[in-house]
Order: sequence, then structure tokens, then C-alpha cells
Amino acid sequence: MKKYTDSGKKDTRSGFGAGLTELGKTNPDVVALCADLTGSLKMDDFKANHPERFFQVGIAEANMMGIAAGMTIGGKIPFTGTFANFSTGRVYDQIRQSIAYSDKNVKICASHAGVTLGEDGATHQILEDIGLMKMLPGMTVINTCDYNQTKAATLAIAEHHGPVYLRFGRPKVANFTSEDQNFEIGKAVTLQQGNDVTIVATGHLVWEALQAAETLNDSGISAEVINIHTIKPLDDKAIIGSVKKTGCVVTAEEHNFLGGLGESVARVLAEQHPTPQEFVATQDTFGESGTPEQLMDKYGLNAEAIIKAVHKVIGRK
Amino acid sequence: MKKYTDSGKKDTRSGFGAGLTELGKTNPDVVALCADLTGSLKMDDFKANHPERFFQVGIAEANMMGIAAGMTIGGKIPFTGTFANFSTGRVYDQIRQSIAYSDKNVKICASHAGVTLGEDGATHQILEDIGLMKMLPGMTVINTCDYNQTKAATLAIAEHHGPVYLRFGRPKVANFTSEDQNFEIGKAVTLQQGNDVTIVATGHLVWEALQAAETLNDSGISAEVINIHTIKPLDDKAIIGSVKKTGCVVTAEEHNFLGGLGESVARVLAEQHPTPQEFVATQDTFGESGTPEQLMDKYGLNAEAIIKAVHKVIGRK
Amino acid sequence: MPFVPLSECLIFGTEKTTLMPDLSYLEDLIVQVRRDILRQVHKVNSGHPGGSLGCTEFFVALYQVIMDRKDSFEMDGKGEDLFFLSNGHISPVFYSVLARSGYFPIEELNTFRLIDSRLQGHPTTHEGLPGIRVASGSLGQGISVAIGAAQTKKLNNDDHLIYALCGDGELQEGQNWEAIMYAAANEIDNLIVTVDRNGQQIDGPTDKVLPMGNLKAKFEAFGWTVIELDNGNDLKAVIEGLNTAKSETGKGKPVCVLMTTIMGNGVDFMMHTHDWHGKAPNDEQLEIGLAQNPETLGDY
Amino acid sequence: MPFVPLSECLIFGTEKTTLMPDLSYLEDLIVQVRRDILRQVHKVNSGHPGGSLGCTEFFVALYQVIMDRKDSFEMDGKGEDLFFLSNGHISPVFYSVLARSGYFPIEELNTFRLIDSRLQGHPTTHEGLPGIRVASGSLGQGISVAIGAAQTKKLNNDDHLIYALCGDGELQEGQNWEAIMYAAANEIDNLIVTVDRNGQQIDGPTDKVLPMGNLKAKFEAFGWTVIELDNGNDLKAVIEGLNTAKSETGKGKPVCVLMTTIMGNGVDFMMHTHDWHGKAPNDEQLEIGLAQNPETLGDY
Ligand SMILES: Cc1ncc(C[n+]2csc(CCOP(=O)(O)OP(=O)(O)O)c2C)c(N)n1
Ligand SMILES: Cc1ncc(C[n+]2csc(CCOP(=O)(O)OP(=O)(O)O)c2C)c(N)n1
Ligand SMILES: [Mg+2]
Ligand SMILES: [Mg+2]
Repeated sequence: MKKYTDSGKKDTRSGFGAGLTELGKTNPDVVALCADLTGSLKMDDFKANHPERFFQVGIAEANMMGIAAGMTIGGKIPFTGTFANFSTGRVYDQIRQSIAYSDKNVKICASHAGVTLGEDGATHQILEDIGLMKMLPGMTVINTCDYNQTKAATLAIAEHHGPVYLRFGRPKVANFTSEDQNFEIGKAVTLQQGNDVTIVATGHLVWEALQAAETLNDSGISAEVINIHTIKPLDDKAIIGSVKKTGCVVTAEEHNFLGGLGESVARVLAEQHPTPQEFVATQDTFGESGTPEQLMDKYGLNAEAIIKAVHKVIGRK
Repeated sequence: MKKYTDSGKKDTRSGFGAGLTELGKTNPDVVALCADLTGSLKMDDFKANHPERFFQVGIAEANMMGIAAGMTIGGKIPFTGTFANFSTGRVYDQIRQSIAYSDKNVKICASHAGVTLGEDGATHQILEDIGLMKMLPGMTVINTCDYNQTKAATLAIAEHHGPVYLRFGRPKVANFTSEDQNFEIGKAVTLQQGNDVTIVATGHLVWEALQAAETLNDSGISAEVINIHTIKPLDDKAIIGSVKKTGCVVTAEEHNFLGGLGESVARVLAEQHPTPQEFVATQDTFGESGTPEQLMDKYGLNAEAIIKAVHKVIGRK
Repeated sequence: MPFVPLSECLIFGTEKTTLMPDLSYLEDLIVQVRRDILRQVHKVNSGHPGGSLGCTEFFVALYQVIMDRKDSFEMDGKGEDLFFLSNGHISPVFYSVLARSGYFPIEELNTFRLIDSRLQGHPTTHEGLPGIRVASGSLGQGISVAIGAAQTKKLNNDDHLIYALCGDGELQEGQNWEAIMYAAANEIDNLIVTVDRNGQQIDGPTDKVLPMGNLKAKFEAFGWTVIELDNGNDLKAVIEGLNTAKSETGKGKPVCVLMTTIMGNGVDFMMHTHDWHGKAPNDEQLEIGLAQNPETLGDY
Repeated sequence: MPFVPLSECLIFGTEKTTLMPDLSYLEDLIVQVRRDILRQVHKVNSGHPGGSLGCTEFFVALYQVIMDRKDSFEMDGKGEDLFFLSNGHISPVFYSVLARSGYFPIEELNTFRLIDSRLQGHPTTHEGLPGIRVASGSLGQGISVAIGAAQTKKLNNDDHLIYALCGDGELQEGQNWEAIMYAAANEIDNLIVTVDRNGQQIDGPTDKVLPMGNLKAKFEAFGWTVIELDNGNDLKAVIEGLNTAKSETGKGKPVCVLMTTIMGNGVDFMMHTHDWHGKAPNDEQLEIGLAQNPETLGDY
């Protein structure tokens, strides 16, 4: 078993902030837009270093998406920043028409996704954004797992031409991927090799999946863990390849089990290799206030829930 | 084989209009709101008969959803009417917070769904609305197949307490379900019994599925056809029951294959009974201008496409 | 249900003159509500004290003097005035005033933002908390909802009023202007929308983040009656302003009260800055804040 | 690329005086564009003639006289003026004027709204049609996009202008007011937004559907310079109005042209009504419409 160590808890949004700071220095075409959440999105550095390339749009997310689309005309690469709910559901039609259908090179960067946003509660905790964005033709959808990966992804999406949705979060979580990683859009990362079950996890659930795999290993179950940071385009091959070996799969995401990663995997399997699958995800409920840990626990989004799902799905082989 | 006959092509939106007209007479609590598309939504009769219960909100769909939510306070049952795109993607966050999370008794009635909207093209042809609405906790999602069923559904949702998304379309299509049907929310309707394959179809694809089943029957393939008018709550039992018998399934919907009915069915099967499945749906592209028939053909949304999928999926058993 | 029954109140700025409300009691209540706000957000180290403190006088005036409310809560709210909070983040003041107006036990303020609580970070109907008729938190939606409720009142021949509060930064959301345009066009004249004009939003003063120009001119250009309430932290002024607004209802136009407030009012180090928009005081800061607002009606 | 090169034009309303544009040629072009509109929508029995006809003079003025355009189309549009159509449904006039300004073969108008065409029902970049820089059709998004393009021009030290057109009914969408507020706050003064004030929308006259009150007062309250162009169907007046607008750019404020037009202009039975917003003429009606606009520059 590979050993992964937490180099010190950090929030993924700070990984975004660090990536944006770096892009500010290295790529003069990068511009940043924010809808009155500069601090929450960790965009202060970029703002301070490049005031002329930072655009405060106030509390007007629809306008922000339109402006970002327009800014690409003439060669800018706009990064928009607000909470995940206001980055997607609030502005779906604007993204659809002015960005996705118009094929504009806009990077939609979304913090505070999922229940781990915590105390603000359900109105802010979107659990549908992966589904929303994955349905848009031409959109790339990424959900990173830790600080280092979020920073690497931020740098990578600037190089990729086309609309991107980059999803990250608020709480401090384990930082375990390598600092100097090369982020390959659309390429799944197999973190653990295993034979008994495949765990396909994204975002904050990847670390939980690794913890689960360790515990499972102790009880003699060998779990393959795939970090599926890119939900669209989905790395079908990696998933199918693994599932053919293990014969069952658990998907894990901080998202409603309807419409998200889990259903994408179910579809790929139904088309290519029908397989028992369990879904670690929220069960079609809104979230609520609480600490991130309490909510992960209550809504079944942690290593324990993954372990339970693994036992169940292995029993179904 | 049961025989279904088209009693004369009619548009589903006119079924909605007829239902609303009837509700106007029978239910004094029903109010209707429209965002500058009264004629397209066939709301003129209601407007003429009950001007005091008809609210023209102009081109402001977000405001319409909020007003509808507020109107429920004091006992009204608001029916909102606009195109499917502007009923969902345009106002996702408003529906999410003010209607779904607030559990308001609003009926979101959406016409011109899918590519069969025709010549207006992709900006108007939403192929993601089923996915958008199914991800909202508490939302009931219905996609009716013909005039009679749309009328029956319109009457039924007025009796159901809670938010409902009712999806229908623009073109004239076969009207083949019975005029005096009782619409049961959440209850799949098996239109044809069969043993070789299950076809789970919704909306305009139901008639196509029936045509496909006839052709298949001639070539010795016995297809079970399920009209899954309610996508949420999904009638898992009916689907699983049929698939256990047939061993394979084709889903058919006028929607992106990502996020819609097909993925919901794949998820149910992955959890309960992994089964080969093929997806008759648009393949993650935007639509375009054209006649409804041309588009159904180009985007693989007709009997022919279903037949092809059936052959393929039977080969995978 | 108000502690100071309406019938005993002097209705300022209108012809009806009744008894003087017990202002000293209400001033005590205001101080107590400030304590409740500080203690709620301190306990969970999250929530929004700044806007809450700035709107304390408004909530006290509204629930204790202005609104004609029923004793028990019913979602349908027939035969009474209703209030909608659009800027849901100032839930601490809303919860405190609701509790202290009898909607739910005051001790329940102890559960603010805790898991399994009815007192969610932003107000919601989802947990069945009496006093809340719609969820808010995602900004910009409340005026639309209030308009809908106002139109239902008209349909029901219920001549009670609808009140709503929104933030000034919140008015940057376009949905508000849809609603503002609609309300004028449809003569929604049983509606009073108050704007918490504290000049602050998350990233700084509104004038720096996205200058909104002359709000009065904007509302007037959109066909509303506008009342400027220049001291939104003076209880008497708030009562007078809201009564003036009331007297402007029923005249074919929706009514807007531009209420100037001081963000963080009543806690000196929180005042006049956006810094405390969404930040809780630490232990020491709490002590200072509470000392500036000594217990009056009893802590929960 | 304009048929009438800018250098030969009299720039009305500014100090620069050059030659007189060939108005008689442009009047011929206007009639020809009207024919193109009618023939496009008639052929596929769908599309939006009303708004298109009302804006014919505007498009001809913009593309033939006003804009400083390059000969070839590049998405980035550096070093030239750019135009964004927010009310995408009036694509027939846009396509006709684009084609007749050299962006694509005029015969391609034959493919309007047909399957596999670059001339989609609403303009799109998706099929690579030269002249289109963003999709529109879902209303209310174009001003935001135009602002973004205007800000990029400033970043690029490109002192060309951004033009946009939107419908009057379209202004009921809140996103416009977000954009209008933002543009003033950020002194986007290289932007000219024209409003097609035809007083009509789908369900009827704007004043009946959702009265929008005084649009000039609204834009002014939102901090824009407003120019009223009272006869938007008089070519000279349109050129003058747009030149006045141009002369108001660079002064720290965005510029709005409230252009009064007649929906369906130039085809008598289509005029002054919303009936032809989105309806095509039948064979007979087409004949009448074409007879009122005899061929000038050659049908496609
Ligand atoms: C649609 C939406 N966008 C962004 C936010 C995040 N947010 C919460 S409060 C706030 C600032 C609100 O400013 P204002 O209305 O002036 O309230 P104040 O800070 O004065 O209390 C923002 C941007 C939100 N809740 N909803
Ligand atoms: C967001 C959105 N809502 C509704 C529509 C449907 N629609 C198309 S044009 C139109 C009326 C537009 O009125 P106006 O802007 O005045 O244009 P005109 O009819 O004068 O051409 C409507 C409601 C749409 N295209 N987009
Ligand atoms: Mg404020
Ligand atoms: Mg108009």
C-alpha cells in the first residue's frame, strides 16, 4: 500500500488563490472577476498585485458571467470567483448561452461547494453544481481534492482553451498530493492499486477514500482508489479498466447522488460493463448548518460511509 | 400486442392549456403567471376567463418564480408558464431557494422543451432541464407524452401539494393516450408487455418507442414499453421488475444523455440490478435550427434510433 | 402578541393617535437584542453581527409597534401583516426579535447555527421555525416573494400589509429591479420595502465595491414612493418613518423606505465598517461588546 | 469594407466634416434589406420580421456609416469597433446587413433557420458565421457581454468603440440593470447601447404587458448619458443620433441611445403592432410586402 501523508491541513480555496497569484505573474492575459467575495475566494493577492486586471462586479453574478464572456474577445482569460451556488445555479442560463454555447475561454472558479461550507446552511451549500455543469456541452468540470492539486489545476486550466468549471471548498483538509504535480485535465489518478473494489472519489472525498482503503486493507480488503478530479471529460477507460479487475465500485462525492459523478459512472458502466455500484453522496436532501465534520458525518460523506458502502457492494458481486 | 392509435396530432402544450382552462373553472385557488409568452403557453383562455387570477410578469422569469413562491402564502396555487429553458436554467437558484427549499406549492409549467422546439435553435432548446429539476430535493419532475396525458397531468398536479416541474413541448405529435385517464404521479405506465428488452421512454419519445416496438415485433423481438411520465420520484419498482424479466434496457428521452432520465435509470440499476443499457438521447451537443422531424432524426431521437439501440443492447445481454 | 399592544401605541405621523408606546421598554429590548446577536454569533464563531446590529431598531419597531400580527404562527398569514427578510444573513437579529416576540422559546437562540437546529445560518422554512415564511440567504429574491404575498393579500381581500427588508449591496442583484419594475407597473401598494442603507457590503463600502449612485432617484425613476429615514438607529425615528410609509400605502404605488443605518451599531469597534459583516467576536471582544450593552430583559 | 467608406462620410454632429455619405445608395440598401428580411422568414415560415424591420435603418447606419470595421472577420476584433446584438431574435436584419456588408455570401441568406445552416434562428458563434462574436436569443445578456468587450478594449489600449442593441421589452430582465449599474460605476465610456424602443413585445404593447415608465429617467438615475433618437426609421436621424452618441463617448459615462422605432416598419400591415413579432408572412402577404419594397440592389 502506498502511504499518503498530510503535509498540514489547508483549504482548497487557498490553493486556488495561490495558483491565481502565480498566474498573475506569469500570464498577462489572465484577468480576475469577483462578485463581492474577494476574501472568501482568496483573490486578495491577485487584486493587490494587479489592480488593473481585477474586476469587482458587486453582487451581480449574472452580469459577471456576461462580462467574463465579453472579455475573452480581445484575448483575455477571465477567471470568475464566487461561491459554487452563485457560480452555477444562479447563472446557469448565462453560462449556457454566453460562455458554453459561445465557446468562450472563461474559467468559472467556485468555492464553498457542498455541505463543508458549514454554518451558512443549505441556501449556500450547493450539492448539484457538478450535475449542472456536466450537462453543458463543451464544459470541462473539475473538482480538486486538496490544496496542492487545486493550485496545479488553476495553473492548468489557464493553458486549456475553452470553458472550465473548477470546484473547490472552504474547510481546511489534508494536503497530500505532491507540491510540484503536473495536473492533466481528464486523466484519472490511481492513488492505490487494489483488487477487491474500486473507489472512485472526487474532491474532499478523495482523502476519505484513502483513509477508508487503509482501514479496509487492515481487514483484508484491497481497494483501488481513483482520484477522479475531472468529472468531464470523464476518464472512462481508467474506470472501466479498474472495475473489470475489481468487479464492483463505490463512487464518493460531496454532491447529491442524483446527477453527479455517481450517475456519470453508472452510465459509463451501464453502457460498457454493468457492475454493482454504491453511491457515497448526499441522498437527495438539502444540507444544513453545522461544522464541516459534523455535516460530513451526518450526511454520510466520510471514510466510515465509504467503508460501509464497500462492504455492501462487495456483498453484491 | 396492444394497438395504440393516434386520434389526431396535437401539441402537448395545448393539453396544458386545456388543463389550465379546466382548473380555472374548478379550482378558485389556481392562479397563473406568464413571462410574455401567453400565446405560446396556451394560457390565453385562462387569462380571458379569469383576468384577476392571471399575472403577466413581463420578461422577468426570476421575478416570476419569486412572486409565485410568495403567492402560495395565503393559499394560492400558482402555475408559472414560460419556455423550458427560462423555466429552469434561467431561474435555477430562485426555484432552489424560494420554491424547493421553502417547500412552496408552485407548479412550474414549461413548454418548448428539447430540440423539437425547432427553428429557434439551441439558445432556446434546453436539453438539460430534466437533470436540473431532478437534482432539487422535493421537486416532482414530470414529462408528458401527448395532449391527453398533459391535460391529465395538469389537473393532477393541482391536487398534489408541493413544487412540481411539468415539461411539455411545442410540436404537434400523436395523441394516443385515453382522454379520460387518471394521471398518477410517480406511477409508470406499461404500454406494451414484452420479454426481450425494456424500453423506458418519456415525453415525445414514448410514441416513438411504441412505433419501435411494433417494428421490432415484426422482426420477432418482443419489447416492453414503459411510459415513465414521472422522472422524479422515479418508479424504480416498475423499471427493475421489467428489467429482471427482459435483461436489458433502452432509455429514450429528448434530453442530453448526461444527467437525465437515462442516468437515473442507470443509477437505479447499478444499485439494484446491473444491466446492459443503451441511451437514446442527445449526445452532449447543443441543438440547432431545423424542423422538429429533421432534428429528431439528426439527433437520433426517433423510432429508428430506438430500434438500433435495442438491437445493440440485446447483443450485449 | 406584541409586548406593547398596538392599541396602546401612538401612531406617529398618521392621524390616528393612541397611547404612547413604552419607549423605555423598547430601548431595553433593543439592548437585549444586541446582546443576543453578539452571543449567538460568538458561540458558533460564525454569522453576521454587523448588519444585524444595524437593523435592531428596525426589527424591534416592526415587530413590537408597527405590524399587526397574530398571536400564533400560521404559514398562510391571513388577516395579519407579514414580513419577509431578503438579506437572510442578518438572521441573528431576526431570530432574537422573533423569539422575544413570542414565536419560539428564547433559549432556542442557544442553538443558532448548530447542527439539527431550527435556527439555520440563514432563515428557512425547512425546519419549521415559527415566524419564517420563506428561505433567504441567496440574495435578491425577497422583494419578489413579498410582491407575491402582497398580490395574494389583494386576491383574498385582506387589507393587511406586506413588509420586506433588503440590504443596500443586495440591490446590485438584477432580480430586485425586475421586482421593483413589476411592483410599480402593477400598483402593488400594500407593500413597504425597507432598504438597510448602511453603505457597506462584504468587500468594503458600497461606494468602493460598486457605487450605486442615488438610490432615491433610482426607486423614483422606477415609480415608487420613497421615504428617507435618515436615522435608522433611532427608535423613534424608525417608528415615525415606518408609520409615514404606512400612511403612503393604498395610493397606487409601492413604498420604499431608504433607511440609513450604522453597520455594527451599538458596539463601538464594530461600527462604521464592513469588517464585521460576517465575522464573530472572540471572547475578549464579546466581553467588550456586552459591557457596552448591559443586560436588560435577561439573557437566554 | 463599408460600401461607403468612412473617410467619405459626413460625420454629422461632430466637428470632423468629411464627404456626404451616399444616402441614396443607403436608402436602396435599406429597402433591399427589408426584402431580405421578408424573404428569409417567409421561406421557413418562422422568425421575427417585426423587430427586424424596425431596426433596418439602425443596422445599415451602423455597418455602413458609423462603425470603424476591418475587412476580414476575426473573433478578437482588435483595432476595430465591435457590435453585439442582445435581442438575438432580430437575426434576419443582422444577417442581411452582415451579408451585404461582405461578411459572408449573400446567397447564404437562403439557408436561414434551415438544418445544418450557419444562420441559426438566433445568432450563434457555434457554426462559425463571420460577424457574430457571441450567441444571443435568451434575452438580457448582451449588455454584460458588451461591457466585457469594452473593458478588454481598455486593457488593450484599443480606443475603438463597442456598440450593442437591445429590445425595450428585453429591459425587463434584471441582468440588464446589473450591467447598467456596473457600467456607470466603472465609467465604461467606450460603450454605446441602443434600445429599440418600439413599444412592443410578444404579448402586446410594452405599456400593457409591463409598463416600463420613463426609460430616460431610469438610465439617467443609473448614471448614463441618454440620447433620445426620436425617429429611428429615418436614416439621417439615425446617423446623426449615433454620431452624437459617439461624441459623448470618452467622457466617463456609458452612453444610451433611446431609439424610437416602428415595429414592422416599411410593410404597412406589419406596422405599429406586436402581431408580427415572431410570425412569418404567407405567400400573399409576402407579395404585398415585397411590392411595397421593390428590388433595389438585387435579391439573393
Ligand atoms: C446571490 C448571492 N450572492 C452573494 C452572496 C454572498 N453575500 C452574502 S451577504 C453579501 C453582502 C451583502 O451586502 P448588503 O446587502 O449591503 O448587506 P450588509 O453587508 O450590509 O449586511 C454577499 C455578497 C449571497 N448571499 N447571495
Ligand atoms: C430570457 C428570455 N425570456 C423570454 C424570451 C422569449 N422572447 C423572445 S423575444 C421576446 C419579446 C422581446 O421584446 P422586445 O425586447 O421588446 O423585442 P421586440 O418584440 O420589440 O422585437 C420574448 C419574451 C427569450 N427569448 N428570452
Ligand atoms: Mg449593506
Ligand atoms: Mg420591443
